[in-house]
Amino acid sequence: MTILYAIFVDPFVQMAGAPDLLVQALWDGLVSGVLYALIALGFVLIFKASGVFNFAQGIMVVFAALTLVGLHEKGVPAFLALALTVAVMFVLAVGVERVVLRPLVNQPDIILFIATFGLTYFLIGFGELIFGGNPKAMITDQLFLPRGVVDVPMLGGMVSFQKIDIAAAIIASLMVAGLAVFFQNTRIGRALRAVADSHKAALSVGISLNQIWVIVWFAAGLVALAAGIMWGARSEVSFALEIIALKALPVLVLGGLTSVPGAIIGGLIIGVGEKLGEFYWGPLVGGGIESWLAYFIALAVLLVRPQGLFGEKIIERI
Amino acid sequence: MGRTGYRYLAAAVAGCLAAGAVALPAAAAEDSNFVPLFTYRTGPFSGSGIPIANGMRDYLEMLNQRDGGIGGAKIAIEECETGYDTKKGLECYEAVKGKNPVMINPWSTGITLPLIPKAKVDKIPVLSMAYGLSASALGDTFPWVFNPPNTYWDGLSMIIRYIGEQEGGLDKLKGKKLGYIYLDAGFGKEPIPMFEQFAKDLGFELKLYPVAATDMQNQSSQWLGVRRDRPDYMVMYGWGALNPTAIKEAVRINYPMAKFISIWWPSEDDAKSAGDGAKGFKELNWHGVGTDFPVIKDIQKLVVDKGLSQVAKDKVGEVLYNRGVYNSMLIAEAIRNAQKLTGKKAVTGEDVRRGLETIDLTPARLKELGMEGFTDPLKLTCSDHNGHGATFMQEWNGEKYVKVSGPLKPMTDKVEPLVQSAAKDYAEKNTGWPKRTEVCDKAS
Amino acid sequence: MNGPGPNETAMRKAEPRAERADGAPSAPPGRSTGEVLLAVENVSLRFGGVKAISDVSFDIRKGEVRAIIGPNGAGKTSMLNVINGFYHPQDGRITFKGETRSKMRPSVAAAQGIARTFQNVALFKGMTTLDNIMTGRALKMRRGFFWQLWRHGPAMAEEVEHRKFVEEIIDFLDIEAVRKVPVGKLPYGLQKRVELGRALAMEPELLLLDEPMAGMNLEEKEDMCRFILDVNNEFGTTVALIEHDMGVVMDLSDRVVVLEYGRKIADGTPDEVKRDQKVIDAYLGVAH
Amino acid sequence: MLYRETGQFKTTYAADMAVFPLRQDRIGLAVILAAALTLPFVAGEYMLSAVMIPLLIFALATIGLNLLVGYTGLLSLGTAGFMGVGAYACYKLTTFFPDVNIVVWILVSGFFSAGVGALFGLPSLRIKGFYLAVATLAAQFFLQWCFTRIPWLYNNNISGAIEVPGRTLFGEFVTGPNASAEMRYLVVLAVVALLTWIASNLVHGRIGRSWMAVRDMDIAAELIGIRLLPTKLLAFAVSSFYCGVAGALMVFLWYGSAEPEVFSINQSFLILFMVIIGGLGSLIGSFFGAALIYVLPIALKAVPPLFGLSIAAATVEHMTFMIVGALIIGFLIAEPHGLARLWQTGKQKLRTWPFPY
Repeated sequence: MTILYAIFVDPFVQMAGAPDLLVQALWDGLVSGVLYALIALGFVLIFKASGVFNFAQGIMVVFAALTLVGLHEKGVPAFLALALTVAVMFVLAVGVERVVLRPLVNQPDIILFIATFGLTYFLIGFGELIFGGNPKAMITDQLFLPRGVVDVPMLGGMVSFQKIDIAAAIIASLMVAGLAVFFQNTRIGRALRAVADSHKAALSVGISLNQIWVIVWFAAGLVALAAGIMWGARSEVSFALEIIALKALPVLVLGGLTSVPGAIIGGLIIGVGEKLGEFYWGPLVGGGIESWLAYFIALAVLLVRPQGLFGEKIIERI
Repeated sequence: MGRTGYRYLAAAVAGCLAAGAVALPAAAAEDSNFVPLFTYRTGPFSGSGIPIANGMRDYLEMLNQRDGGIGGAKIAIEECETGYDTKKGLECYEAVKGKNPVMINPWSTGITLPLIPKAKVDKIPVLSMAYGLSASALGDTFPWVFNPPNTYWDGLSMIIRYIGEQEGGLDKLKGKKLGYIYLDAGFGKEPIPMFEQFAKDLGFELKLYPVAATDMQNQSSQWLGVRRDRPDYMVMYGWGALNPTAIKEAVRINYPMAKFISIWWPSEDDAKSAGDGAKGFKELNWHGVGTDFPVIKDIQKLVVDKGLSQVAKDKVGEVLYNRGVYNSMLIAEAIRNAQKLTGKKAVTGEDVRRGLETIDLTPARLKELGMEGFTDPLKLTCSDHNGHGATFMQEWNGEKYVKVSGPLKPMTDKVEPLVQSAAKDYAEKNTGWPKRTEVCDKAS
Repeated sequence: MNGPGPNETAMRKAEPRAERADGAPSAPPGRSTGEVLLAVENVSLRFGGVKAISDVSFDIRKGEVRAIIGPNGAGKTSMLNVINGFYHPQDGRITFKGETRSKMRPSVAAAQGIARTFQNVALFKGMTTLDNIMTGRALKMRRGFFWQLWRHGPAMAEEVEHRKFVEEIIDFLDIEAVRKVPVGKLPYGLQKRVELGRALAMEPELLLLDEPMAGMNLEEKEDMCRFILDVNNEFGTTVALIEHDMGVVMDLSDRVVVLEYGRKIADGTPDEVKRDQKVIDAYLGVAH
Repeated sequence: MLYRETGQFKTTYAADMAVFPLRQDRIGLAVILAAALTLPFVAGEYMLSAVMIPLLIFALATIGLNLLVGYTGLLSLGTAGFMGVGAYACYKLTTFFPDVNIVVWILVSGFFSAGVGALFGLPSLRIKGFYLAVATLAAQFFLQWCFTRIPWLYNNNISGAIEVPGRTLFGEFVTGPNASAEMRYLVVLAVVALLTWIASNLVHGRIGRSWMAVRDMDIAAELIGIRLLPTKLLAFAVSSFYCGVAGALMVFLWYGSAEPEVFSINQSFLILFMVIIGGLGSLIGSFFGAALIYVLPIALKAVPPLFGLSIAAATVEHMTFMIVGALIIGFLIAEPHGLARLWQTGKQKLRTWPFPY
């Protein structure tokens, strides 16, 4: 009986007992959810426009942040380094399209998925060769990202909001809103959605596939840069950051691989679900459950809706 | 995909026979001792791997430059990149095994464990300095494995002793609450049984916060637990990206830095990246930090300034760099003893094992090595492969680590029984674990 | 015909049939009075608001060629899917060989002896023609998992026995030449034949053909008509046929049911249906 | 000229259905098996225990995953987790019954991971395609969490890792420190050859066809009478059996001791890439894939010392990463269907050699 009590009742008693900790947990959950969503967005962008699951998105986050910090270390002033990094991501997008995507244009998606794995290996080696393997600190001050914390006395306790997290939430939501608008009502946005549905149809109406893919990979590069800055600020810029991208997988699957709002809502659900789960239920089983909890949440949802929350319904017609 | 074609071993075996059948060149001809260095300058843990690798290589290079090697025999240094991955580590071991190395420094618990049983068979001693299997401190059961100067159990006993001193006596710990955040792997879990034993004996409450390897940079929920439980002291056993992230999160929830104590692995970068909130963060250490030691000056003069090192100038003298130097000093000392014991210039793994067992760093010897004040004396014997030396607590003051405590002796009364039982348990579990047959040399 | 494989003689090429005046082979009269094999009673099928089939009843007698016709979107393929157990009708009953079926999965329908070809060919692209047809034998093969591991003993004997039966089907359909060719590489007409072969490999009692001649030229159509009639006469398999080519429908089928917007508007012999005013309106459109 | 099938006619169906219809193929196979058997006496210990044993073990795991991804079209990212189950099961079995021969336990441990694999394969009926990867990812992370969290699994060793005891086969040491590389290699070779042959039998029989039917069009398969869930679960079970045995081989005959970190998500990704680059739905492709992804980096590392260049170990590592990445993309562009298809086209060319077509 006590086990049932410990699982179903005690956590909620704890929540009521220390509401400020609950709010803090929710806030932490939201912030990591936003950051997961930001990385997941990179995956969705490329999947939506080219049907390719870009395994290299994780390493692109690291590569973008590393380029920014590496350039700054070599003496380039912060904002110039930022501009140069954006340019580097554009060159990367063009390079990827030319070398990887163009020769594999109408191959099945699983083959392109493997090509992005080759790209990951290449970027790991190239990134470490140029910028060296040692971790670097993210240049938050030079980018005028806020430092310090806002402590808000609330509900009898104290909830602290890191300024950098607030900034991360704002920037991420701006990016998401921008992308959503971009997809819905700009000409290129519509072209992107056309390409996503079928390459041949898009080609037949004169949409240049290569141009679209460069735009999409560039946009994904920008999202990767933003995610790299935010995650780098929270810990450090190093190749260990690439593991974080794995956290985007359940978000992607929960939200549906092809929907931008899905990536956001999925990110928030996973972020909050993970934090609350680990904080309240973790100690019961010795903690550390954060690593697999996200996947079980996503799995539970999938069993109810096999195509994720926002994915198109899979219709099998014979 | 028709059904023609092959379904068996077929050409893959032949195909890679050609690619892999590459004869590896033998070691240099004239008298030299081959010292392979297992390094991880790439991969997620390179932050800690690079300074250690530089420290180890530079000290040995300095010996080659200054004294023409050790006892007249040059040191053949060869780095093998493991990227802290057990697969690559074992591959490196197989690659260097043929070139009769004097000893192996695996520099990862994952790689050390499989090598422990192999050491006796291949007759190559394993030196896992302050990491690896704590039970291997017992020379009688592990004649071929050495883990000076401390085990993780010694480390914990010294941290508890230090906390006792801060509180004015170990009995004052009754009723207090201690938190333990650690990498959820063998390395992090090893001290837990002893920690729980201390909690029972001294009457304090112990709270555990495991961090999975995939979540090292995502510790907000663990630190929220710290904020909920409000432990009086936080002890950390972290590695790689875990350390900097933990320090940052502690600053975030403005946990009192003076109460945050770690085992000996965090480096200056880990604390620096958390900004000035990290002031007061403490960690154990057993060797000096900074460059004003004769041995470090020699390295700067003979190696770094001559451009023979991959280290950045300002990084010389950092915690992990000096740790690499200390590790290489042990290697050189073991080779020198082996040369003295056997009279030979080029020595084998067997000789160096005896050299390691006769290491006796007296204050006078340390002075000769240019390490006066750099570290405390250390003596290894046939049954004690660890030395259980004293360490001290150093504190991060915003720019560098400063020594803030006198020598802390490990509580050998608590550690020794644990080592004995762990060694007995290991020998039982691995049926047919060989008894010690190696001869014991008296210290020369 | 669901006993052991048919004997050699039955599989000989069918001799030319008594020709009808206009040259198309004709079905022997009087066959539509046999006992009912399949009865569909006031079946309705809805997808959300859309009524795909509403209150349709008809039967298929043993041994006859039953055609189901109607303009596009009339619910013909949905009806086949209901018979196949792929869709589950909201109301109405289906009795097959006398027993009424409860909610059922397609694999159970197949076990009862209902085989199917598809409007747009549903072959296994990753396999050769031979493998595709051998897959049709899946239900008949009994050798357990562990025999399959060993393969050389009884499992191989079973493979050879079923291979013999499949070879007869391959002869029957004249596709010996493309036996080892991956199905994806075959032209459209041949793919349709392989699909028919796969359905026949299941030795079905009721064969559902969904527009078997769509996209075929005249010569291929005649071949397919011959195959359908041979299957019906030689094996006595009951055939349910969806087809748009009125010439084929009128010549091949014993009885025809006409659907429009999911409702049955006519049911009877080809001649009756041809003269039914409602059918003409449905096809030629009515100015009202 | 040397690779012609003229004059080789099949008189019985059994002969026609043989896996190796051409005599040259059979001779080629015999030559390769002979080479594999004489390798221990020719090659040095490094070649055996650092190149050949890992290659065969990875090939076995790749075949296992190929049965699932290549033949049944079910994407799985839980391979390392299932390998872990095999390794820990074998460890527990040999601790409870130490006198039973170790090779028996290595094969028996496959059944445990087959059970776990089938369990995590259950969602495969409702979820399809990339979404199914989540169910297996959940398995991967959950199993890895169990390996660290349940001390019973590693006999409460202080080090938290499996330490492999010495076991013998025909009087010779096969596992543990004093097992010679030759013995270990021969045991691995025997197990891998046996399981490859069984996989080939499975794939050419009725079960292989029903898997491929489910892969190509599961609706049509169901309408033919193939029950989807049992077929998919069987695919998961057999695939996990192979991964379990590969896991047990890896820990007992290659590593010698293993931390849970060994069965991490990176290992799953590595094996998935071996399957796809080797060639989906081809057993020979699994060997090629394992060779390219595992052996190539080692071979590349051995190149600089050959030419006497002394490049820093780290730079060599970086270069290896870049070259392997570029090669993978290059291979995919050359032949999207993987190395197996390259091998078949090669044979095709051999058949019409020296004429162009």
